[in-house]
Amino acid sequence: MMTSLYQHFPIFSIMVLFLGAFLIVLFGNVKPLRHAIALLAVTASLGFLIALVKPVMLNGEIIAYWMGARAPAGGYAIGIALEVDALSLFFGLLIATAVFVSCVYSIQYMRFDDNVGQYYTLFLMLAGGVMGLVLSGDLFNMFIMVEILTFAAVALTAFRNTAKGALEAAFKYLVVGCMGSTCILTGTIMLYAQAHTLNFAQLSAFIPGHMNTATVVAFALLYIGFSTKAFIVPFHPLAADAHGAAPASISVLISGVLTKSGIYGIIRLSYFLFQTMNLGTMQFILVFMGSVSMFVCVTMALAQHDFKRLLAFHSISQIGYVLTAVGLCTAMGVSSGLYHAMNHTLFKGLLFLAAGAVLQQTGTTDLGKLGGLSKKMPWTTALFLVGAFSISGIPPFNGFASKWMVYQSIYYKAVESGNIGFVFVTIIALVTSVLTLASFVKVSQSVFFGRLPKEYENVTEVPWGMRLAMSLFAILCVLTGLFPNVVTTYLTQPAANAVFNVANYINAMLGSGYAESVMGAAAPAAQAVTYVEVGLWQPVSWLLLLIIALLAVTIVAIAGKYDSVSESAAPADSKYDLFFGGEESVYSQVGGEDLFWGFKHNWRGYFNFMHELHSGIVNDYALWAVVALALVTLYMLIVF
Amino acid sequence: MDFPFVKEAVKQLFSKTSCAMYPAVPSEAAPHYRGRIVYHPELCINCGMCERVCSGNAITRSSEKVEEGEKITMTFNLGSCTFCATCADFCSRHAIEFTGDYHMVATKEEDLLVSGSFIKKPPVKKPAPPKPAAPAAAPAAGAAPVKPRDDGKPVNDPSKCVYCTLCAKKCPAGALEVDRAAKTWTLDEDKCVGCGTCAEACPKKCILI
Amino acid sequence: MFKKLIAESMGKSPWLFHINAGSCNGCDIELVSVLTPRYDAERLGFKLAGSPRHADIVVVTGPVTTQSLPRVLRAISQVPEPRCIVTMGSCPQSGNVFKGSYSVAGPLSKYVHVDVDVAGCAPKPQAVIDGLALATKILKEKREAK
Amino acid sequence: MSIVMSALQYLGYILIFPGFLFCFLAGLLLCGIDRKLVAKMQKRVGPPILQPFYDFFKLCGKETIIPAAASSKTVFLMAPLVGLASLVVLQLFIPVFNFTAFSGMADIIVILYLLLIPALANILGGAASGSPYAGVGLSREMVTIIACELPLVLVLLSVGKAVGSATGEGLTFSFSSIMAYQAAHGSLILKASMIPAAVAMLMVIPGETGSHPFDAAEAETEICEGLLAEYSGPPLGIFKLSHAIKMLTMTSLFVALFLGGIGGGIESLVALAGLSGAAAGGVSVLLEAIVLFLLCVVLTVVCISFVHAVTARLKIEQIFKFYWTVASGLALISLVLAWYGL
Repeated sequence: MMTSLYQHFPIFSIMVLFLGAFLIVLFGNVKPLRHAIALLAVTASLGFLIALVKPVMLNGEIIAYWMGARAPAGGYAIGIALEVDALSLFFGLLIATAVFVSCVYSIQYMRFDDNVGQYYTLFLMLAGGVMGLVLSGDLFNMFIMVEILTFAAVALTAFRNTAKGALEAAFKYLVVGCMGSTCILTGTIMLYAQAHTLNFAQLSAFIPGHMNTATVVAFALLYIGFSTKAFIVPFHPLAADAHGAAPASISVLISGVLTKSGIYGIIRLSYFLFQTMNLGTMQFILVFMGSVSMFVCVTMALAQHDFKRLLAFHSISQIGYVLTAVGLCTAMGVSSGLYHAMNHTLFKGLLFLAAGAVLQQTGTTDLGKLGGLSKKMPWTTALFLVGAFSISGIPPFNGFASKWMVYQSIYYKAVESGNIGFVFVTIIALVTSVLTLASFVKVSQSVFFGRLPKEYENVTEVPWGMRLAMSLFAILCVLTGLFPNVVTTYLTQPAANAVFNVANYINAMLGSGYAESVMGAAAPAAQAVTYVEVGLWQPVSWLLLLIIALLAVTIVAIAGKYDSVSESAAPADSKYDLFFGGEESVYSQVGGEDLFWGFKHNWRGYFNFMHELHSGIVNDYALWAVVALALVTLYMLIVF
Repeated sequence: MDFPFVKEAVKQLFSKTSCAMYPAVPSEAAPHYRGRIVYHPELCINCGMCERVCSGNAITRSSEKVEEGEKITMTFNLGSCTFCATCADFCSRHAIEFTGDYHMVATKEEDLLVSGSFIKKPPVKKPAPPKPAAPAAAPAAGAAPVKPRDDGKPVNDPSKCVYCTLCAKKCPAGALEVDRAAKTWTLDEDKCVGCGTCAEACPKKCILI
Repeated sequence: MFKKLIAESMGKSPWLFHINAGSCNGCDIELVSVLTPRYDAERLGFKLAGSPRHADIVVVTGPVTTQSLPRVLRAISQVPEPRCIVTMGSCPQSGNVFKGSYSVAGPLSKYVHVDVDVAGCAPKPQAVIDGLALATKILKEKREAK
Repeated sequence: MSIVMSALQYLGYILIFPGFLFCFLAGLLLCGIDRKLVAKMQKRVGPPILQPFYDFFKLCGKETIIPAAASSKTVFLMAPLVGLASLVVLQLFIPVFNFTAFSGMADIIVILYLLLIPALANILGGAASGSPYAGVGLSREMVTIIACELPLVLVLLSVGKAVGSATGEGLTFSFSSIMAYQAAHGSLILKASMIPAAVAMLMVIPGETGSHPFDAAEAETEICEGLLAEYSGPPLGIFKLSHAIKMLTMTSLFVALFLGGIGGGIESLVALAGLSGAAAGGVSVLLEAIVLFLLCVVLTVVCISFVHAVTARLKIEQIFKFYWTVASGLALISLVLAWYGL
C-alpha cells in the first residue's frame, strides 16, 4: 500500500480542530493566544483539505486510512477507518471554508461577550465533529461525531443565554436533536446486529444483498436521524429557533455545516449503504420531502418578522432544493444538488454574517424596527445584496448557476422518466425561487433601505475583520457563480462520480475485487458519469456584455450631466424632503412582516393553518418527529 | 369578469374623435357666458352700487381732482372676480358688461385689471332749488301731484310714501335720510348722484326721478 | 444640438402637478375636464403627474388657506427646476370671495413667484389650455436661458 | 485584425442593432403608438407618436433631486442605469426580427431570470429613496412579479416540452432550436396545444410591463407612481425608457416563442414575386423585419393599449388571483397537453 504523506491529512484536519479546542481550554484566558490557536486550527484544517484536492478530486484517488494502521484482517474491518472519496472531500472543503470564515468573523463579532474562551472551545468541537462526520469511514464513528456536534451546537445555541429565547431554543434543539441521535444509534445497532460490521464499505457491500425487515427499519431510523440534522420538514421549527438565538457565527455553522452533514448522511445512506436510489419509490420520498421543505419553508419565511428566523427558514428551503436534486438519482441531479449545497453554504453564510453585523450594531434583528441602514453600513449592505441576489437566483451569482442546473435536472428527469410529477416539482422549484426573491426584497426594504429610524442615527459600520469575513464569502459567491464549469468539473462532478461508483468506494477500503466477490452480480459497475446540460448559460459573457452596456450607459449619462445632481445643502430645506402628499415628512417605514399582503391575502387560509400548526411547543415538534419516523418506517416497509 | 367597453373601444378606434381641437380651432363661449368685463365709463354715473354689491371686492373706485372736476377711475380686478354679474345687474346705467371673452390669461397681475375713468363735473349749484314738498303740506295739498325735478334728482310723493326706509338703504351715495317715526324724507342734494336706485327700490313707486 | 433638442422637448411635454389649496372643486373639475376627450390636452403633451418630483408645471387652485399654505409651499419646492407655477381661478390670485377670512393666507404671489394666472371662476377649459400653453412657453424659455 | 473586426461587430450589436439605439427607438416608438391608440380608443386625438421621445428628452433637461432621507445615494442613482443596461443585454438574447445577436448564451429559462433584474433594479432604486410611497409600490411590484412568474414559468416549460418532444430531444430551452423548429414546421401558435399557452402569455405581457389593469405598482393616482415617487430628471427618464423597452422585450419574446417561422413564408413570397439572388435576400430580410415589427406593434396594441383602454386598475390581490388562477390555468392546460404529445 502506497503511503504518501497526504494519506494522513484527513485525520490531521480533524485532529487539529479538536486539539485546538483542548488548547483553548488550557490557554483560553489569554486573548491573543486564543485567537491565534483558533485561527491556526481552522486554517490548518482547511489547508490539509485543500492539499487533498489534487489527488482525490483530480486523480480520483480514494484515501482509506486506518487509525493505528489496523487494516482489515479476515474480511472484517475492526479498526477505526477514515475514508475520503471525492464526496467526503467536497463536504469537507465546504465545512472547512465555512468554519474558517466564521472563525475570522468571530474574532470581532464576539468581542463584547463573556467567556469567549469557552465559545472557541465549543466552536472548534463543533467544527471537528462535523469534519469527523464527513471524513469518517464507519457508521459508529459517524454517530459519535453526530453526538459531539449536536451537543456543541446546543451549547452554542444557548451561548448568549441572556438573550430572550436562547435557552428555550437550545432546549427544543436538544430534545429533537437527541431524538435524531437516538434514531441514528438505534439504526446503527440494528445494522450491526445484521451485518456484524460497522465499516461503511463493508456494510455497503453486505446490505444490498441482505435486505430484510430489520435493515429496512434501520434504514428508516437512520434516514430520519439524518433528516433531523438537515432540519428538513417536519423538523424545521427547531432550526428557526436555533438560528434566531445563536450568535451569527454559529448560525453560519448550523445552516451551512450541520445541515450539510445531514445531507451528507442521507447521500451516504441511500446511495452507498442501501443503494436503493435507483428505485422510483425511494426517489419519490427524497424528492417529496425536498419539495415540501422547499415550498413550506419559503412561505414560512415570507411570514417571518425576524431577520435571522427568516434566514433560517430559507436555509431549509434551500436544503429542500439540494435534497430534491440529490433524490433524482441522475448524474446531473446529484452534481447540481452538491453544487447548490456548496452555494448554500456560501450565500447563507454571508447572509447570516450580515444579519450578525446588523444585530451587533443595532441590537435587534426585528424587521419591524429596522430600516435605512444602508446609509450607515454601506459595506454590509453591498455584501448582503450579493448574498440576497445569490440566494434568490439572480444571474450571474452562484445561486442562479446551481438552481438553473437543479431545474434542468428535474425537468430532464421528468422527460426521461415520463413522470409528470417531476414537472410539478420543477414548477414548485421555480416558484420557490421567486418567493425567495420576494422575501429578500422584504429584508432589503425593511433593514437596509427605506427610512432610518431615529434611534439608529449613530450606528456605524462594522469593524474590518467582520467585513473581511463577509467579503470572503461574497467573493466566493461571485466566483462560483461566474465559473460554473470550473466548479462542476473540479468539484461537483468528481463528487457525483464518487456517488455513482460505489464499487470503487468499497474496493478502495477493502482491497480491489472485494465488492465483486461479496456482492456478485449485484455489484454496481463502475460508471463514468457524464451528462449534457440542456440549458445554455454563459455567465462570464453575459457579465462582460452587461459591463460594456453599463459602461456605455454610464458614459452617456455622465456626458449628459447625469451626475450633476442637487443634494441637500441645509438639512431643513424642504426641497429635499420626501414627498409626503405635501405634509412635512415624518418617519414612516413601509416594511416588516406583512409587506406582501397582496400575496398573503390570497393565501390567508394556508398561512393561518401554518400559523396554528407552528405552536412553538416542543412537545408538538417532538410529536412531529415521531410521526415522521412512523410514516417513513411504514412507507419503507411497504416499499421494500 | 366582463368588459363593457370592448365594443366601444373598437368602434371608437375607427370613428372620428370628439375632440374640439381647441387652440387650432377657435371656440366661442356659450351664449350669456360671463367672461371678461367691459366697462363703459361714459355711461357710468359713479353711483358706487357695483362696488357695494361685489362679493369678491374686485371693484375699486378712485378719484382725483383735476381742473374740470373730479376724475373717477373704476378698476375691475378679474383676478378677484367671481363673474357673478351682480354688479352688471345692479348697474342702473348698464355701464358694466360681461362679454364672451374667456381668454383671461396673464403673466402679470396688472394684465387682469380692467379699468376706465371719466371726469365728473362738479354739480351746478342752483341759486334756489325748489323746496321739496313739506311733509306737513302734503296731506293738505291733497291730490296735488308731485312733479319730477328737472335736474335728475329724486322727489318723493308723500301721499304714497310709507317711510319704509328702503330707498335710504339702497342709496349708494347715502344721500337719503328717512325717519319712520317722524315721517320725514330728506335728500342731501350734494351727495345725490341721481342714479335712480331709490326709485327702482321703492315698493310704492312714490319716488319720481 | 442636444441642448436644443431638450429645449424643444421642454415645450412639448409639460407634466402637471395639481395642488388643491382649499378650492371649492370647481377649478379642479375644470382642470380634469381639460384631459377629457372634448379638450384632450394630451394632444399637446400634457399629463397629470402623481408626484411633484415628476412635474414641470404646478397648478394651484383654491384661496390658499392657512392650513394648506405650508403644504403648498413644500410641494412647490419639491418640483425640480425648471418649473412653472400656474394659479388657476381667481382664488389663488386674490382670495376671491374668501378674501379677508381668518383662515385664508393667500394670495399665493405673496410667497412664491407665480408665472401664469388664469382668471375665471372657474376658468373655461379653453382658458386653462391657453394658460398652460403660455406656461409651457415660459418653461421653454427658462430652459433656454439656462 | 479579425479580433478587432469581431470586437467592433459585438460593439455594434450592443450599441446599435439589437442594442441601445434600436431599443431606444423601437421601445419609445412602441410606447408612442400605444399612447396614441389608447387615446383613439377613448375618442381622443392623443399625443403625437413621438411624444415619448419628447418626454425622455425633457426629463434629461430637468434637475435630479436626491432626497435627504434617501438611504443609499449610489443605489438611488445607479439603479436606473443597471436596469437599462440589463434590459438592453437581455434584448441581445431574444430574437429580434429573427435575428439573435448572441444565441448560444442564454435560453428561455435564463431569460425568465434576466427579466427579474430590471424589475429588481427598479425595486431597489425605489427602496433606496426612502419614500413610503415607494415602499408600498415595492410591495405591489414584487407581488406582481410573483403573480406573473407562475404563468410565465408554465408557458416556458410547455414551449420547451412541445418543441423538445417534436424534435425528439425530449425538451429544449434554447431559442435557436425553437426558432429552427418553427421555421421548419410553422409557428407554434398553430399547434392546438400551444394556443392556451399563447393566450396566457398574452395575459402576462401587460403584467410584466406594468400596464393597465395590472399597474397597481405604479398607480400614479393613489401612490404617486410608487417606486418612482422620488425620482426626477434623467434617472426618471431612464426608468421610463426601460419601461418602454420592456414592451419591446415582451412582445418580441412572444413573437419569438409563438409566431416564429414567418420569415420562411416571406422568403417564398419574395421568390414568387420573381426576385432572386442577393436582391431577394435583401428584400426578404427587410420585409421580414417590417412584418415582425408590425407584429410587435399589433401585440402591443392588443395586449397593452386595448386592455388599457377598456379596463380599470385592479387591486393587487385581484392581480395575484387573476394570474394564479386564470392565466396559470390556461398555461397548465397547455403544459399537460404538450406533455401528452398533443
